[in-house]
Amino acid sequence: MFSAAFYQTAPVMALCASLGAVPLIALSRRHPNLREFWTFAAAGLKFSMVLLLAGWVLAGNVVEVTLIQVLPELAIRFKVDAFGIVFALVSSFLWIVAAAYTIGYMRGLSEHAQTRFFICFALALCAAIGVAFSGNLLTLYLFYEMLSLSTYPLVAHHQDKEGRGGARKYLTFLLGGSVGLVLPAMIILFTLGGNLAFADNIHTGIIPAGTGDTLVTCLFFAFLFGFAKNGVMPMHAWLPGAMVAPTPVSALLHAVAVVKVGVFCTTRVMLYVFGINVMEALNLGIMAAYIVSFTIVTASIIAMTRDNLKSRLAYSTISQLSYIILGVALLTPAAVQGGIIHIVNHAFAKITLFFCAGAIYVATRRKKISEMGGLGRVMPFTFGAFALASLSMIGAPPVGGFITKWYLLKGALDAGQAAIILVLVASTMLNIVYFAPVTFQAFFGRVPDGETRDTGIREAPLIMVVPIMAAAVLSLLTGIFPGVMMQFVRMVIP
Amino acid sequence: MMDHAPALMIVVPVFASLVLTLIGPLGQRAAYGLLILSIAGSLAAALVTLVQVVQTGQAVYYRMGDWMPPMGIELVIDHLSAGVLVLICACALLTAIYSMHTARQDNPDRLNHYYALFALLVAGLLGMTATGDVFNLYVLLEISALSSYGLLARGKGKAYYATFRYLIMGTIGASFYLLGVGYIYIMTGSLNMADLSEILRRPELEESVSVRIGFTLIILGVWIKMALFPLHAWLPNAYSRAGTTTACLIAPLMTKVSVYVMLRIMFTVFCVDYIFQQIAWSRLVIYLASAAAVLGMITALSQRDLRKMLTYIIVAEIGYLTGGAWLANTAGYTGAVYHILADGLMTLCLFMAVGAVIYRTGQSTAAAMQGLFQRMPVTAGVLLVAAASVVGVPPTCGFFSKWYLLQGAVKAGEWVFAAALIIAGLVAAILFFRLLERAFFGRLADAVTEKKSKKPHGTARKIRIQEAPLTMLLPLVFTGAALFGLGIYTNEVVQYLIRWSVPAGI
Amino acid sequence: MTWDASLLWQFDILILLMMVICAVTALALEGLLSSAIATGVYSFLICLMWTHMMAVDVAFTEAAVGAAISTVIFLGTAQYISRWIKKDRPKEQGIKQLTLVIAMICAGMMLAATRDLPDWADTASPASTHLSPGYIEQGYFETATPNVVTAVLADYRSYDTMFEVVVVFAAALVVMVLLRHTSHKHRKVLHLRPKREGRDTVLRGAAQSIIPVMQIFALYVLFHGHYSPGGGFQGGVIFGASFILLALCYNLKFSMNRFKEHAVLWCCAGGVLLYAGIGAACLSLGMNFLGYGALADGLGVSVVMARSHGILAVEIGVGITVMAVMVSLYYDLASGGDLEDGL
Amino acid sequence: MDDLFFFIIAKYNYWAAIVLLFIGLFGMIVRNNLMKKIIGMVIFQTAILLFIVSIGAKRGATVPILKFSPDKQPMLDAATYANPLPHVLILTAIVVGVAVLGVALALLQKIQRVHGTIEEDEILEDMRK
Repeated sequence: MFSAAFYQTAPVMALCASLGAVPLIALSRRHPNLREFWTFAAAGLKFSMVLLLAGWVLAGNVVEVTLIQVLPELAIRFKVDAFGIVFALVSSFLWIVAAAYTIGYMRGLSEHAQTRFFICFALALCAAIGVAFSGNLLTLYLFYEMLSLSTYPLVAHHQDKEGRGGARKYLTFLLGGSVGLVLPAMIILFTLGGNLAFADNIHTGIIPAGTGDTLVTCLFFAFLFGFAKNGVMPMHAWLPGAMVAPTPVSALLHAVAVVKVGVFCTTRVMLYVFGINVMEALNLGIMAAYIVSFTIVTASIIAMTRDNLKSRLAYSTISQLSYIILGVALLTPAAVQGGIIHIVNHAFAKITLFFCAGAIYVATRRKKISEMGGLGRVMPFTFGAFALASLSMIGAPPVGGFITKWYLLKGALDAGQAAIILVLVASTMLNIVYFAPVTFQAFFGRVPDGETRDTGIREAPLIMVVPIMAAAVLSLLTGIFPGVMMQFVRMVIP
Repeated sequence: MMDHAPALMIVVPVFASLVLTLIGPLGQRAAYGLLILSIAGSLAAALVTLVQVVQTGQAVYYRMGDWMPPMGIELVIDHLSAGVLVLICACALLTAIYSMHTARQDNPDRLNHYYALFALLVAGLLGMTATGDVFNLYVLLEISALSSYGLLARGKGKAYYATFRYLIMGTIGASFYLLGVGYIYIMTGSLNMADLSEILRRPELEESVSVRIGFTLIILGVWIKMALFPLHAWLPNAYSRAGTTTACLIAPLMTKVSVYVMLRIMFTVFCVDYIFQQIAWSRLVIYLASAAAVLGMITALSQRDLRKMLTYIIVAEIGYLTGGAWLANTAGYTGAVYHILADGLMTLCLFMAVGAVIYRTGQSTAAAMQGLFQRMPVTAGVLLVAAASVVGVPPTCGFFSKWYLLQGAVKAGEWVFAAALIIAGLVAAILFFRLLERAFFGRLADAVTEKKSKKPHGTARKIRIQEAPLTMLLPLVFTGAALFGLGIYTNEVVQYLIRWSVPAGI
Repeated sequence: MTWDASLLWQFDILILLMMVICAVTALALEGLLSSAIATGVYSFLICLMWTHMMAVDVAFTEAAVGAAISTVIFLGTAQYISRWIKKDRPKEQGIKQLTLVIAMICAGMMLAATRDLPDWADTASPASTHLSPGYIEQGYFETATPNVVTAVLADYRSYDTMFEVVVVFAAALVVMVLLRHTSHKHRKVLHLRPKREGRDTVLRGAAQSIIPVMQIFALYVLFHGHYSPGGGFQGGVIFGASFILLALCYNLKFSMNRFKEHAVLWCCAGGVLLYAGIGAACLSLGMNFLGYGALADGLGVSVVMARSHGILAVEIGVGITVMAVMVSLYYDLASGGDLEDGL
Repeated sequence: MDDLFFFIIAKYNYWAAIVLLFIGLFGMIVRNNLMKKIIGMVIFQTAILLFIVSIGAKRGATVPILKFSPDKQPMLDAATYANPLPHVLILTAIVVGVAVLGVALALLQKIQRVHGTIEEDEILEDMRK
């Protein structure tokens, strides 16, 4: 449709769409409607760019652009391949959905500093796309740090003691991991081979032959724990703390931008820096698999004990993220596919769940699950969507989560890891235990004592319900038509 | 005229300072204008020289009085010094523009004499950087030192004692340098750097104890001047009590030029093989540097006064620079030289931003940062950029210097230094985070009351924006942009300047 | 190894021993005035040493600067501070002893290392054979100046010397900026300064007869610097000392009436301006900065003679600045910056 | 015995300079009174100058001012004149020394005015107030 030259500039344009929106949003801070228009315009432009690129990549092309030759040996470099496209599609599409929802939420609660909020939102999305399109580790690192910094004001949005504390913890873990572990690991890697560009396939990696086994193992774990956004225990502690943020932020953080960037970075490094061959040879994959298995089970168990809905969702996120890493760490084709497709499935499902939590808060100001008895009857759409998304989390057909579980189980079988299968089954059980009661209580539970039936509680505003439904429906669609996304995943690993 | 750029660059500020001494009656504007004009002239000359050096790929030589070296004194501007010269001129020019209000505030009387000393300091620093003669370097070192005593002592009451201590330490440093030069002279009979480096390669001198003592004394003297841990005690007091303009001028430049002198002595007069094979203590320097980086940052963290905090950051950065230079590999050297430029700009930016805050709020404790993003958004934004650079967030220049330094440490297998760099970076992150958190949210109480009052959108508390005056803001913003600029053009800086100056043998 | 009787080593060692004694005394004495005097004696002794080492120019300068001016400004300052030092506190004794031990170790190492240095007064040492013969053998033909020190100072290394003048200029400026700065409240000033109304007639008479001679001698030293020890520094210091003497024998106001504050400032800057101006003139006439040869056409003399004249011109500049700076330092330090009354 | 004698003769200047250097340095660092510190500084600097001038001496040489033969030709035997270069350097250094001394004394006067004392410990106490 377009020339190849166009596709060379498309990644940069996708990036600039959200970056360019920043000054516009800042300038129109006195006109809320105009300001929101810029957000939508940027989101739309960005999504269309990514969509075009997706088509181009599907046709078998890989776009590589060098933006700035920043060091003699290294450049800020973009590379759009199938793996990156998967993530870029999800994040850019969900920006549109999230933007609509955020406007409803922010206006519904008359939040302060909305302009700052939208600016940081745009910057965070810019960083997410940057990570998706990164062509080497340096670029990845750059956008990773940009994301950490730009989401800080979002997490600390309320500016109260709790907000600051959570944000402080958030930044401590993220910067501590990236500066303390990823940066040195990256520099050691560069010193070893003089190259940080991602490999062209997932097998070879870029670790130079002859590097000491211990060193490679150390590097591997430095990356695994250094990308603290991926929520692997013990680097997960920021995630529940960051729950103090407004719900759209939680949705964005825990479904789209932040944690997915962490997982994306981890898997990117595993597959394209270390490569399957090295990971197999040194048993790195299986070590990582057991570490994340621990995270999966532990996080699920903690989630059961939480009464605060958002907190429960946060631990669920920690657990679900590790599915993705688990899939990749198992190294069998089916498992890797399962892991990657879970980026998509989890994104849609989790954003739905968070949106629901936010809608409940806006409509009722309730945060605790125990207070939600009977709410489903007055907020059927919200809780319907919640139920659907819960199914996806649990992994029941026909919702997207089922596809993940299917591939993961198949992959674990291929790998012959009985223990991992056990973990998957156990976590599914746990998922049921902590998700099912929410829906059940809402629709069939008793209204808490001391409350009459008619408290005037109604559904959340339309601008919130529509995105919720859209996200829920998408979650369903990914389950019914998994092929759309799977064709990209198959390009990564056949 | 172009051929004379090296001389003009140094002489123009000297002339300016002479004229400035005499034009008191003409008023403050005339003094301000003349200072800016002269330093802009120097900058132009420095840029001309830089372009010439980069284009020809060779050093520019200028023979003072047309005497052949080593009989006469020559200026040698190679890739290393050209970069530093431009840095000095640029920082001085920005500070000069910035000084319009602050200098008047700090100097109710004798502003023209203050500016005369300002110009002399710049001339001294430029001369130190450009010269190819070890004794001439001493004379210019003393010029910059003397004028800096004058500038620093213009601070408030406590500045006198701090300056006195600086004077004592500075004199010890300069005297050690001179004594070292004496030792080298006695063994070689020469003072010209190029000549010296030839003579010092003779085997009998490589073994000589006296030459080693000379080298040790020179390096010790320079360390005192650049405040390397544990010889740093004079710096924080002297710098933090000075007036804003003085601090902006001296803090970024004095120590960096001293580091430059160290590099010159190490790699131009002596050579890598000599230092690392003949000097027994050379392997220990890296530990000193590591200690400087970590302890400097930690001490900075414990400070309440903003300026004092920044001065301890300088102490830490000196650790980075020294470590890079003594790693003895290309990456470390590149990192050190690049960091001279980067840290010069970073320190300037920090001091300017803090100076603007002090100018507006009148207080210099961390409390002055309260709600800065609302009151002075531009200043706060630039401060954020500078902080990101000190911490090492890409794509600011601080990241790339750390990149090279870490790479050098890894290549040399100096894990202690690598760890020190990372720890210092993390401590810096905590330090700036604490500051910026305050700046970002303002008073905790405000946020709480506001939440309770639940004002509708748009009528949230209105805080009057009170930015610093434009003459302060423009240099500040420019410096902040330069931090990005330098970071993005790292490739060019490394390829066209630093690579050429990498000494043979490392 | 031969032994040269002309070196009078016994004499040298005696002087050096006395110097060490003076140094220790100056640091140990409790009275600051006596310390200042001991420092002056120390300077005089070092002049003797240097004369004996044939460094007459240096000895000359040290005698004028180190022994005379330094002592005077020491004494000038001593009026404003307590004249007796306080006994050091015992708690600092530990640090003191530690410093002493470290200093002694370093000193011991450096003393041991002198074995490696060329013998004193060795004619074959690198310093005596590498550059200096060049100056001695070519200096006269290139600059027409028999005093090699002057030739090297004001021509070969004139760039250094220019900045040396700038250093003294800077010192005067710094002292001026520091002391004449009036915004601080003068608290806790010790008014030890005695009133200077009636001065001794003998002193005045002596001054009247000495000062003109001093000034003529200063001019001689300056202008004859090409042929004999001396030059701008020495001449300037002596000339400046004549004004200081005037102030000492009469009072500060009397001296300041003859050499006014403004004139001092103009002379301080003017001398350097003359020096740097000549450098810039050479530059504009087509040679490098301070290349006096460029003046040849303008003066109508040969290049060598032009250098000689150039040397003289810059020496005059040096003389003016040094003279003014010495006076300025005295004015400021002796009067505590208020320029009312001095030592 | 003779060797030792010659060794002393050959080095005593350097020794004196080094001893004076450390006396000055010691005074600068250890003495509590600021005036004493300045005096220590003067001794310290002068010791270095003594050391460097010592380099210029030559056995049997005279002052570095050219002598002329009866036919007005300069006598150019370098060995007969002392080395002029250290003299030039030290001339510069002496002037630098007095410049620093002047500034130090001016600061001292200021310290006396602001703190009322020139004893270091008392100043530190005063600053803590």
